[in-house]
Amino acid sequence: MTMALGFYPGCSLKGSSREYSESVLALAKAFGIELTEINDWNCCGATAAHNLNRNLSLALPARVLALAEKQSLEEVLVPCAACYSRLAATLHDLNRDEAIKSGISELIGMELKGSVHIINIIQFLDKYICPLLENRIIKPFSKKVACYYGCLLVRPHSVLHFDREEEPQSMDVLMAKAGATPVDWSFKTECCGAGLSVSRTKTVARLSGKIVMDATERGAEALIVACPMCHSNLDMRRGDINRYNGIKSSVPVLYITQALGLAVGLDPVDLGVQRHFVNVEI
Amino acid sequence: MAEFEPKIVAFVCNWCTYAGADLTGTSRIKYASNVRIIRFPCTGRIDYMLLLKAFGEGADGIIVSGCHPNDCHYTSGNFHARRRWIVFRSLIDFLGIDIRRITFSWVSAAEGAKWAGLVNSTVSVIRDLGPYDDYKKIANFIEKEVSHG
Amino acid sequence: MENYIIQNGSLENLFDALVAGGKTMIAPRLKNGKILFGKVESFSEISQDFIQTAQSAKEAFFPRTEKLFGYTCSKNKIVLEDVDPEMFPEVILWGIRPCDAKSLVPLKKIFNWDTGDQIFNRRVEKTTVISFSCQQSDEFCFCTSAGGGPGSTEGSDILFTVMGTDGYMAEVLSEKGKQILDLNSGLFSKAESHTNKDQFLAAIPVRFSREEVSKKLASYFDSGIWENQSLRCMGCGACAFVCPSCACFDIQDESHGNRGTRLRCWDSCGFSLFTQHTSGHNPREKQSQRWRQRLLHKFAYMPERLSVYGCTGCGRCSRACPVDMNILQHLISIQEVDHA
Amino acid sequence: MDELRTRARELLESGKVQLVIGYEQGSGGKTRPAFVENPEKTDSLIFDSRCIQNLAVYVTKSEVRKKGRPAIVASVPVLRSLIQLASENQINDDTLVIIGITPGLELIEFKTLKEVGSFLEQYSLELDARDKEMICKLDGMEPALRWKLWMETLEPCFKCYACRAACPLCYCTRCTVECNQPQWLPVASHLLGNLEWHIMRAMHMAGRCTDCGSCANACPVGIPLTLLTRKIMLDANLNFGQTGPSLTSGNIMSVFRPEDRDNFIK
Amino acid sequence: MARIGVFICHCGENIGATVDCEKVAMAASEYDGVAYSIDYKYMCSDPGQNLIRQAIKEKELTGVVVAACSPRMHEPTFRRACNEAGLNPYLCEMANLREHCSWVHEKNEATTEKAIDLVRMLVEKVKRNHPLSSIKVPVTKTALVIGGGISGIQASLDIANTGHKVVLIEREPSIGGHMSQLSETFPTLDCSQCILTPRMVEVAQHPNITLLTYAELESIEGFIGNFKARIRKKAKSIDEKLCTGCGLCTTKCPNKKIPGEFNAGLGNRTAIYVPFPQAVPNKPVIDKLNCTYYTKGKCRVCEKVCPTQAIRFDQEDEIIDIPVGAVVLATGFAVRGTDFFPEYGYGKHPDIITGLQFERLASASGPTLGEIRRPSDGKIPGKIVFVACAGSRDPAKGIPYCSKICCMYTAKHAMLYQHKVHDGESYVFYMDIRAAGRNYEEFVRRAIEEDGVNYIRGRVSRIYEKQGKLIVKGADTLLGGMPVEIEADMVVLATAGIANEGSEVLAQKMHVSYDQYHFFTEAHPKLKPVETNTAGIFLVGACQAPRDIPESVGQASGAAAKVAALFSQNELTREPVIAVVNRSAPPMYSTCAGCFMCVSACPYQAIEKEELTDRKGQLIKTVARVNPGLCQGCGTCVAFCRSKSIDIQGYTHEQMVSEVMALLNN
Repeated sequence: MTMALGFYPGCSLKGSSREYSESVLALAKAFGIELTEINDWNCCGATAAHNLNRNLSLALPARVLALAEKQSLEEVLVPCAACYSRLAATLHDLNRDEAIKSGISELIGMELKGSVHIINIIQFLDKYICPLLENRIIKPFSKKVACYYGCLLVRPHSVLHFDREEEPQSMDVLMAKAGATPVDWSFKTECCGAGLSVSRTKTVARLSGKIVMDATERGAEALIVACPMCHSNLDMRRGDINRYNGIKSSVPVLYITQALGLAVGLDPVDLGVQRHFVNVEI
Repeated sequence: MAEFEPKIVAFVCNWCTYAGADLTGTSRIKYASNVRIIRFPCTGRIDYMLLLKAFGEGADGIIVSGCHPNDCHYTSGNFHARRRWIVFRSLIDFLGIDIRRITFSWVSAAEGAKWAGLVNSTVSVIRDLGPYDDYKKIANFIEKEVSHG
Repeated sequence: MENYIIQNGSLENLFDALVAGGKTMIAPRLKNGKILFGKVESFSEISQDFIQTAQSAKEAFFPRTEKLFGYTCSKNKIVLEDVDPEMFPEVILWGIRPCDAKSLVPLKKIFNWDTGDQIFNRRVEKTTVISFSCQQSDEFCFCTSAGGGPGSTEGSDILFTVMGTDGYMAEVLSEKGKQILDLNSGLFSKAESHTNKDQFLAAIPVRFSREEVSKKLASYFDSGIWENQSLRCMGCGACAFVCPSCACFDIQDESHGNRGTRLRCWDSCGFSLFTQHTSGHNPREKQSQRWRQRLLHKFAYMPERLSVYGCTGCGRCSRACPVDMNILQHLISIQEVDHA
Repeated sequence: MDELRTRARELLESGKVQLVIGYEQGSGGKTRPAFVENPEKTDSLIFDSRCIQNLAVYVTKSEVRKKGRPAIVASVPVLRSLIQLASENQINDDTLVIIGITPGLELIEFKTLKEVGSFLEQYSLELDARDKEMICKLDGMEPALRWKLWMETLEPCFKCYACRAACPLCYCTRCTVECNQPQWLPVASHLLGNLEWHIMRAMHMAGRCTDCGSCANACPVGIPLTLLTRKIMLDANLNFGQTGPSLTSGNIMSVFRPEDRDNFIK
Repeated sequence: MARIGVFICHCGENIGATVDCEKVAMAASEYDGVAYSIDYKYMCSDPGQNLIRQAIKEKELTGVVVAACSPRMHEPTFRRACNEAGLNPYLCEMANLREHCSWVHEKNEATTEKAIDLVRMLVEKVKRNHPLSSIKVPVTKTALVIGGGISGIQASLDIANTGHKVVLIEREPSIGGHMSQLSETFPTLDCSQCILTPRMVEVAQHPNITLLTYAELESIEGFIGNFKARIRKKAKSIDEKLCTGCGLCTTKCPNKKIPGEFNAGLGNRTAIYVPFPQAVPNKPVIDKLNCTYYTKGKCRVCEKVCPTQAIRFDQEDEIIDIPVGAVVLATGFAVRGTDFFPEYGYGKHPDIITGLQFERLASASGPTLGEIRRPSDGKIPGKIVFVACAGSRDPAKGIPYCSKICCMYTAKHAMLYQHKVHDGESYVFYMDIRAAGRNYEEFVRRAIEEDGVNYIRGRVSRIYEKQGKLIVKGADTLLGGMPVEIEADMVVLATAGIANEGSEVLAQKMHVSYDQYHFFTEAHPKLKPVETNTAGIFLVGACQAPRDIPESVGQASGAAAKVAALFSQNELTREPVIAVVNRSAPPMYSTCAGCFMCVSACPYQAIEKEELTDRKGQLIKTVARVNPGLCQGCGTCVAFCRSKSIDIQGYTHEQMVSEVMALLNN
């Protein structure tokens, strides 16, 4: 039976992190979940908009939500942690203050009720995939993994109400179900340098380096992430990390959807595993 | 015509709300001066006839406040009062008396700010409602010549 | 005192003329399912086919709550403010029964017993009584035994008697009645002298003789009849307040701060509070004593001291009583059975 | 109702009771309360649908009590009043003998008040649809409109207190109306006096009224008094689950439950 | 005709600044019944009170209205003044012109108008006051002390030494409270056992003190001087008379792996145990939750080895009812656990411990016999970090208040660590050092200057574990906010002092008010620190707020003095604000209709039935009667009674109606 679920890919999943979107769609198809993309969706403004102008930072996500309402989608999956954080923050601010809500709906020229329920990738996996995962596992992902949550997935807690903001467990639990052995390490939510990837690569190399080195020290054979930003810094910048820290780390970085995809026996190419900079030999 | 200054009577219990109002005083929080406080040992002691008496004598608004449930100095005074108000309020509303003019609240001895807020909000509500002319009309009905309706 | 005829249709015109004359019209109308006297604006509001109103018309001259005077007191002086009788409205009491009109006689006697009650007298002066004689009666009516009758003229200014299709016979009985006649002479036409009124009136048998009952009651003060009769009486004030000739009242001050008003409010000898002493003693503690007082006052004390009976036989008290304390049955049993 | 008359004669002759309180033929086609002390005179006792005055009002009257132990003819409303009087310590099992009359006009004699209580369980105190609908109509109206309507309705009241006299639960030695220090209620029957009287009477009936209708029947000017008492009965049922008089559960105004819920105390 | 004196107080500037006192006095002189009206700068001062006394005598006043501060403040003062001048004290009332008028409104016409209204209200009330005399109530000269910490011990000893009986109940198997868990105490570093144990023994041996340990308060009724306390003495499964305290059973008990409460979870104990060597009473207790016999029905080793057969497995909880005259609440406080901090790993790391646990490590009778060793691997930490204000002064964590004692015990811990581990390095992250007691500041300076403790002013943002080391990330705000990272072997969090678990349940049983942190609230923060709003119930020690030993002991002696004052009189006088059912002349005898619905309205079961009989003993009627001893004067029955037959002295129907009338008709 197919279930209709809204899908908001966001710019990264159509651009630099194509493999994340491929793995999400492959996994959904394998589990019979129909993702209906919001048509004519626009950029969520990510971390740039709210440095520039508050109304802009609310209007962009608000338009996405209004479009979803028009398409009568009750629930929308937002895989990218940054998009999810922007949409959730907008919903939270608009529903709290009628004046702002009417102002923004005027700005975007669309009526916004604020009734759409958005879920991030972990919530999506818990709700739709997990119940069926048990008997679908063909090749358990029996590796020691370090789950890296990054900053936006669990913060700010007062708005997202998702997992614990200091020592989150949700990805560890999921990976354990997929057969992996999650490593207990201390850099789960340490900053990877995010947007400085282009302007101050050295800083990213230092911060991401710490994350990679701590994970390898603890014997992790793979890093699991759920956000395109985290993935690009830990994977794409691996060369800079190795040069800066004088190490040769080859620990692969996988999206959680790819890890689960492999566990249920999907073809690595369909999951876009081959697109990573640090190649993955599973 | 000067702005309408409502006359409001507050029936409060000595242990919590009266002490809360004292705390508002000691913390020097300013609030509207339309409310006059009458001290009762407990909300259980507040007789509903006194509310009618207050309207009869020309009050425009009434505040009734006491200890939060479980905090009553006499254990159950406020529970009895709550039950009484549930019945009384519904009856006088049924008769058409304007229940928006009676504010019920719990204010504890530590909630000085809440008391100031309660008074200010009640005064503004009553100021919008204006003087309670309906009740004043039947109260001084006897003033003018009596002839049956 | 001449008789006139007024056509059916023009009765309404008379009513409208009087309203136009700025008079306050008090007439029987339906309220809460009962026929009560009240201010009416249009002729259509007036109820027509009823035997008797639930409540008497004495309210026009003896209101249930009346201001005697207002007062304002300060530290060392008190200012009194009298009621200005001119303020009383000009009232037309329209459509009352002869037994109600007759009640003016005992009321005037009581209120002018020694010093005349000015307020009451002014109200009576300002009231014009236009009554209608009775075509039908029920088992409670005993006006004929109380010195009156369905067509008695006592107390009325104009008495109309319905003559079926050819209009109303109007008997003009007082100066006030004459004034109304002159103002609206167009509506009236002279009546032949021989028209006999009784044919249009209800037949009400005489049930007992007042004089005999009054004589008997003189010795019944300690009789046991009162207890048997009054065992079911619950001590409410309904009979006294609906009665047209009950005139007891209680003085009550209503003060608000330093100013207030002194009021006169209806009271009833049926209440125990009526004779409650501050000491706690109550001369009429039991209901039987109070019931005895009601009958003796109307049928023994008043005839003896004011040479007028305190009951006009309208039967309202029996109709209104929740437990059917039928005064007629009690009076008859007093007359026929020896209870000394 | 020969069965009633013979039972009454037996009770009087056996000396178990000194007085039988029942109904007899009254004037104007109505029935009225009857007090039979002489065994021979029980033939005047009748019972039919016209007997609606609540005889329980006489059980607390000193003049009646002085006559000795009464037997009382009690239809369902009267039985409910007796239970309420018993729960308020005014009567107990040996104050009186209860001759119950079921809606089907059969005679049941109750030994104890507990029996009466269990007998009444099958007749739950339910307001009929017409009353509920009237109360809803009033509830739906604008408060200002309701006020005007009630002022007109209460205006005719001249405080004869027939409603108080007719109600079996108004047995206080001195009614608060007669208290003048402080003067709780104006004696005068102007609009304020009437309003405060009827509010106080209704509040005093809260959780006690057994809806026998005697007060409304006794009112000479026809004020719809039962609207007030029935409104409180609806509230008492809604908020406190009160379903009718009971010997054990106490008055809803003198007991409480911590989980009573209100929606207006902020 | 009433002759009332009205005295308007300026209260210096407090009232005079916004209320025109002369105008109020002038207005008051106009009222009916006011014989004398004056305003004065300080009514509560001696000359002010003399003014009242003279006026009463000269003007033969029949009532006094003092318009000043809140009656909750000076009503007793002015009533005493009136009493001395021969006027019944209950004919004196106060109008609250300060807290309810001058302090909270601007200086304008309306404020003075309000003052005039309030005075008129009280004048009308006083006209209807009746002279009342206080109720004499017998006093049970036994005190109940709840909680056997240092405060409870000190209070019990002080009361017992005044010659009165004391019942001390303690929830744990032994008295001593948190102080017995401490190693040394600041600022003198004398060992806590040495100064506490003698006091504990003194309590056990004092003839006037009955000690009930492993016992809790079940319920309490009554009022000052006449409380009835119901104590539940939990079954210890030991016959205390036969047991000699030899301790053989505690050594033989096979169940040894139960985390000990006394060692704050660091050491283990057996199922049958004595909490600590110096426990008083030094008799073991069987922990029913963990004892194999109670859980699985086997074992009974202790019964076999006991030389005096003192084990009683079938022993039941015992309910003891004690009449007491006063109650002293000394239930102490609790220390927040480390699981409370997300930033410090939610309590995951065993080497992050609380201050109390560090005390146990440092204590000679502790799990490590006084050596500072890491709970994880038992090694002696070379580098240790103390984090002050861990949870306190942190509104986001719901604890905005300062826990007062942590700065001092953190300095002590650092000092003890340096003394025991000479080459060790200790760091203290602090916001502000609060060392305000005698020799407190000098003690901290000594820790910094002589013992070389590194004090870093800044908060620790995160602690995480890395290869056996605890990486403490913070900032040093005195060095320009430079980030600081210390690889520590052990971290001690000076966690917040919070109220005991379930303290609000005890408060509700005792009708004592408590604040939002569930600490008990004193009657007046400045003037009545050891009393509560409920007469006869006193408050000492840390159950009111975190506090150090000197203060707790001081308070305990203060409360003991209050109890002694209470027990010094055989009879207690009580406010006559109680309900009375009216009586009147025959034939009515009372307006009470005998419905007795008020009995279920009274929370104190103070209303009983009274049979009124005539001279021949014939019953006339049964009416209600209020027992003056039990009635607390809440007035619920008064507002409930349909026939208005009950009235409450001081708040009678007439008075309250007159107040409403006076307020609204000017």
